[in-house]
Amino acid sequence: MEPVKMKKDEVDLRVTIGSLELQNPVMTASGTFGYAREFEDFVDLRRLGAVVVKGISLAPRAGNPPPRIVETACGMLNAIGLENVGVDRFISDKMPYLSALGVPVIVNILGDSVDEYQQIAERLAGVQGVAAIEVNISCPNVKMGGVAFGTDPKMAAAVTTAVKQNCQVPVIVKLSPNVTDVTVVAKAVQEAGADAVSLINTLIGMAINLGSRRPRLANIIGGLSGPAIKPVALRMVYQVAQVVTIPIVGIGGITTAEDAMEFMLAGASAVQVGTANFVNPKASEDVVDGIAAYVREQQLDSVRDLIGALRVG
Amino acid sequence: MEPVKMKKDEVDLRVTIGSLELQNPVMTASGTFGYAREFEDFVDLRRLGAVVVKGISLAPRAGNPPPRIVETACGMLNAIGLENVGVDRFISDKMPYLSALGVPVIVNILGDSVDEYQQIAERLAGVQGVAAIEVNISCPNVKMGGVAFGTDPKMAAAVTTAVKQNCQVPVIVKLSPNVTDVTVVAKAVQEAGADAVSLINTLIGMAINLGSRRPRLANIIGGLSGPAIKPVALRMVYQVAQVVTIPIVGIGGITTAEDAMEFMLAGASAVQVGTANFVNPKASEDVVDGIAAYVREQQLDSVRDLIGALRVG
Amino acid sequence: MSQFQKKVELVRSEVIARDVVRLTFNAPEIATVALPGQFVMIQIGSGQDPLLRRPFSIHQTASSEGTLQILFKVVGRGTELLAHAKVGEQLSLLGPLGKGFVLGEPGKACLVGGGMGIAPMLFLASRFQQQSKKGVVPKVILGARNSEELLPLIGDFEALGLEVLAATDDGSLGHHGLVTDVLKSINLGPDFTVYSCGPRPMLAAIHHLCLKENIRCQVSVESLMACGMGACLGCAVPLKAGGYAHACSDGPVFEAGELLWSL
Amino acid sequence: MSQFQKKVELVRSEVIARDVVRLTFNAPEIATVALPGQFVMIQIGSGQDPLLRRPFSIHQTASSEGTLQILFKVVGRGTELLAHAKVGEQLSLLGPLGKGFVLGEPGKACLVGGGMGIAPMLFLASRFQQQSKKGVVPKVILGARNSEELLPLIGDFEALGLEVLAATDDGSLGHHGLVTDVLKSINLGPDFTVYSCGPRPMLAAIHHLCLKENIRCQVSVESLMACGMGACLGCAVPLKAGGYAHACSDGPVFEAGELLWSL
Ligand SMILES: Cc1cc2nc3c(=O)[nH]c(=O)nc-3n(C[C@H](O)[C@H](O)[C@H](O)COP(=O)(O)OP(=O)(O)OC[C@H]3O[C@@H](n4cnc5c(N)ncnc54)[C@H](O)[C@@H]3O)c2cc1C
Ligand SMILES: Cc1cc2nc3c(=O)[nH]c(=O)nc-3n(C[C@H](O)[C@H](O)[C@H](O)COP(=O)(O)OP(=O)(O)OC[C@H]3O[C@@H](n4cnc5c(N)ncnc54)[C@H](O)[C@@H]3O)c2cc1C
Ligand SMILES: Cc1cc2nc3c(=O)[nH]c(=O)nc-3n(C[C@H](O)[C@H](O)[C@H](O)COP(=O)(O)O)c2cc1C
Ligand SMILES: Cc1cc2nc3c(=O)[nH]c(=O)nc-3n(C[C@H](O)[C@H](O)[C@H](O)COP(=O)(O)O)c2cc1C
Ligand code: FES
Ligand code: FES
Repeated sequence: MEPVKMKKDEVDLRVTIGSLELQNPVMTASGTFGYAREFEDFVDLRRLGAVVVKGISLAPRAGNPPPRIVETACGMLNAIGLENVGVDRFISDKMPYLSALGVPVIVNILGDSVDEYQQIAERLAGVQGVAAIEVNISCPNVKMGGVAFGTDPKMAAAVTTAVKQNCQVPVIVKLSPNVTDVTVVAKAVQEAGADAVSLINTLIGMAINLGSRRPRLANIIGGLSGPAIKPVALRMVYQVAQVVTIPIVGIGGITTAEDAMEFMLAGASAVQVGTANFVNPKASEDVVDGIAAYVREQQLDSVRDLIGALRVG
Repeated sequence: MEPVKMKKDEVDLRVTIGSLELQNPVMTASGTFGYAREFEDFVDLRRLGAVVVKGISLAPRAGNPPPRIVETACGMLNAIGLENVGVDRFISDKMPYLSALGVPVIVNILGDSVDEYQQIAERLAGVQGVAAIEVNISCPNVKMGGVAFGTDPKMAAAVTTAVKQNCQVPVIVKLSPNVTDVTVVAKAVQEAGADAVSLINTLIGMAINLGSRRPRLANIIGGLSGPAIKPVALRMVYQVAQVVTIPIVGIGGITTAEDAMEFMLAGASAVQVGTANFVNPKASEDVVDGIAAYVREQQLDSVRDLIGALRVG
Repeated sequence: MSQFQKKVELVRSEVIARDVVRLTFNAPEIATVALPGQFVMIQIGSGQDPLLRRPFSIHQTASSEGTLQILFKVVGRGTELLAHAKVGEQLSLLGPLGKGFVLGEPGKACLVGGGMGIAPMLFLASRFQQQSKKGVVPKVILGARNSEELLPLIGDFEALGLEVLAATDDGSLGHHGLVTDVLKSINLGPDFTVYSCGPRPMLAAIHHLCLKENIRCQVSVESLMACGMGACLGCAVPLKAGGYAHACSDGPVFEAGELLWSL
Repeated sequence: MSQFQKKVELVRSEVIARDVVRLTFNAPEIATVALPGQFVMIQIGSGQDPLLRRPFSIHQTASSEGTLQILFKVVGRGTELLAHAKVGEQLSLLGPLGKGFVLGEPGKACLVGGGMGIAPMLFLASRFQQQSKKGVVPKVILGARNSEELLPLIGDFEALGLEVLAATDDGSLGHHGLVTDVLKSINLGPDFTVYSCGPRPMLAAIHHLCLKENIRCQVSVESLMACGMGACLGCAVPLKAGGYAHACSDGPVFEAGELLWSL
């Protein structure tokens, strides 16, 4: 990005994700910020780098039976079951509010087959206000025996190609941490044309109620998020940064501006605030403020100076 | 195991791991309990199910430069670098004390090649007091490009076979959680002759110091342990329990008797207390007491009633 | 702006009965706009463990003083820590959250609270009482395990000029048995509305009773919650018509007939 | 049995200077057996975050009263929480841990403490003072950022009848500069031993000075610690001869010459 002149006293927080320019690197993580409107009393939404909405599927989904969430040590498990209104109602009911906000809206999409991903991308093509698509490949591929797309580099690449072909806006592929080597999947989706990768999605976990001898989630297993997973997320961002050239969006346990900037040092161009929104609904804006304060204090030319600036050795 | 008559008021906590009978299911996790002697002021060592000692290699290892540890949210990262005295000094300096304790001593072993694992197993064969061997396959295979043995089912099986051939005592293979599908490795080592599996070893993680812009560990990455990882561990134990017939030793964030019994419900026949020993050096004994109290209160015939007793559906 | 996240001061902490605590916060923004049946989410401790806020019904507000009360039972780590919060401490409150009760005519209302389900009933009762003309007040039925738990709370309703019909599990106060027995015995007319909060089995029983007698029934339900504001979709409540509502944003108060009771 | 894990009562909390706090615990078991240079590990908070105990040098003991003191600076979350611990609270202490100073002749001892490295020096000084015959006491050099931090501590040494040579970064008390300047200026004989604790650069400078003047030097070093008892191997300290020692069990006090100073 060619930085244009900044106003005096203003700090340069701009970053780019493919062709998408963001006023700052702070997004909200899919599934943790609803459709943004829920947070309008707490956050000046126009101050965010981007809003990533709850994962959208082709048809509406009811989601899993309760209990859907449980707290764990410094984290939580969720098995929402991808409840969402479906792409059509998303476009008609949710996008008008979102596109009026004036911040980039990134639509997180999910499907059970390559075909489904492709169809959602087609429906979203040209929709006013959709700035990018984030492809959630942690869902099970029902056609291929239920193995998650995100754990097989070939399937991940196939989904990427399908979405990319039907999409004018940048495509961010969201990687699963539940793999032996995240760099293999990252490289595969880069080769398949992804404009960026975001990571990490949740770690698969489980909780048990000793008293009832039952799993605490109706779905038995769920996704672990929150501060507990931050070390794993930071490691994966760092590893991926060593092997890809496309931008990385760092996610996992980010609660403060310090957390966010650690992810940038590890190689992320932008970050997403997830579970922290539940504890402090203003978390995303607080992270923007904190990064701005740091960039000012440290007299950095730009927040971009932090990207990949980790000193090793 | 055919339970023999118990003394009145005594609860039956006995479990078996292969041919090894334990007075209760509570072990200490390798690397978190030194060589047991360090804890003699705090724990009545004879009350433990078994003691698992720090990982032993063929030659002594100095370990990594500091900083080697860092605290994270409800967890810690360590990059000790497998510092240990080597198998010969372990046998001469540490085993006499350990074998005099009268509790089963399980020796955790590690190597850079199949050959090294085999040689350690040979040296330990017939050593007085060695009740079982736990094979740590999370180490990088230097001969095969540094990929950890534990992430490749074939290499994991090869190590298992090599150790098993040189070993009279039960062989427990300790699985890495840093894999796409832990059940594949579990099945592979079962087929290769493992008498039991233990899981999980640490998740790979990283921490960064924003101020210095450096990794907080000299080794850059390290192993995440503690309560933070318990949901992942519980899930993996549950998954492995669905596919193997050999006993499972559950590890990961166990701090209380409740934690331990949740792992048993998920399918573990025994458990290991790790990081919790650092916070409460009496943790392992407290877990024994807590399990005994529960078995008594709930009037269970035996603690074995808990193994795999999770109610799903 | 109708919802707030505020650091507020704990101004009073009362142990009402064993393991039952009432906290009073100086929280004027929230107290002023709160409605009966709404709730707040409170952040516990300073660290990240416990991580999530805990939801509590608004028990009472005094808009003039800007105070807000919650009433809760110690059931786990979060409530344990909260019970030990010191007067003068600052806690982060989020609220008011959710949709409250839809208030009908005071004279045609019957409030039924069981256990900690009594908490929102006091706020509801006082609003009804404020709206009531010519001393026509709602009926109130409260149930608890024993008189020790119930007695201190009954006083608060009586202070509003409301008569309380009590039921206790051990018979130590009022009817020896369930609040549903009492509800059955008082024979409400079909133009009545029952407002209820309590354990799920109690709510189910009340729902079925009301269904049979063709009485409208609003229930406040509980669910595990992460965000409290409709964002996480964690607090799913199965609907009779299929699919789920969300306790935090569609509720916690629902028309009983809309929910699926046989899980 | 020489090490204990005990829930002990905090009996006094003093703010010594800005962000510097002294806590007094009623911990007779640990206090009775503790030696100068040893430390305790304290569990912070009730949850699992922060997870690990924090290590603190034993600042002073009063075996007769069974009390034990620590002196610390607020540098992060753990020390922040500890600074706000309330008198009467029970905290879990683990100790005494590690190997302390090897005490030589009081008249041939020079104690050098910088910053929070002063903490163990008071305990060491009082032991020397107890052993000293005919009023022959060790020399004491203390350094800090300013007089505000140093003055309250100097009083404690003077109360033992010891004279303190002070150095401050800002010159507000004693020598304007480093403790090493003072050490250089007093010309110890070769049969002296320097006992030192403070920031690593200070210890390195003292080591080099002692090396040059052929004076024995014991240093107490810091390291990140998980267990404090030799079990985790986390607290590695590089040795001159290669390999690592463990600060918690081989130290925290080492002969300066055994350590690798140029990292
Ligand atoms: C809208 C709403 C209003 C509520 N109002 C009140 C109130 O006025 N007074 C009161 O005493 N309690 C109320 N609760 C329940 C209260 O939130 C829980 O008791 C509390 O969160 C438990 O926290 P803990 O950390 O002590 O328990 P934990 O240690 O987290 O859990 C202990 C037990 O409590 C259950 N529990 C935990 N969280 C919840 C939850 N959110 N809802 C229901 N059960 C839970 C757990 O399943 C477990 O069995 C309300 C819940 C909701 C959803
Ligand atoms: C044997 C020993 C004795 C000590 N005695 C004292 C004492 O008497 N008085 C005193 O004020 N401090 C002492 N320390 C240092 C003290 O333990 C740390 O300041 C404290 O653990 C910081 O905790 P925190 O949660 O506030 O900081 P954190 O938030 O954990 O970290 C803040 C900063 O402190 C550093 N730090 C954290 N832990 C340690 C540690 N174990 N050792 C050194 N630096 C650390 C971190 O790297 C970071 O820069 C001692 C340390 C050791 C190893
Ligand atoms: C309740 C909840 C719902 C989520 N839903 C989605 C989703 O629909 N699509 C998706 O890609 N990720 C989803 N996630 C994952 C988050 O976007 C994020 O990757 C993860 O929570 C890690 O970040 P955190 O630790 O900051 O929460 C969800 C997470 C939570 C907690
Ligand atoms: C400091 C430290 C050292 C460890 N060393 C070893 C080791 O030598 N061999 C091994 O198999 N596991 C080692 N582990 C892993 C533990 O045995 C255990 O698998 C892991 O910590 C998870 O359990 P926990 O969460 O209860 O600590 C080590 C863990 C820690 C924290
Ligand atoms: S608690 Fe998050 S949607 Fe209801
Ligand atoms: S702190 Fe664990 S060995 Fe020193």
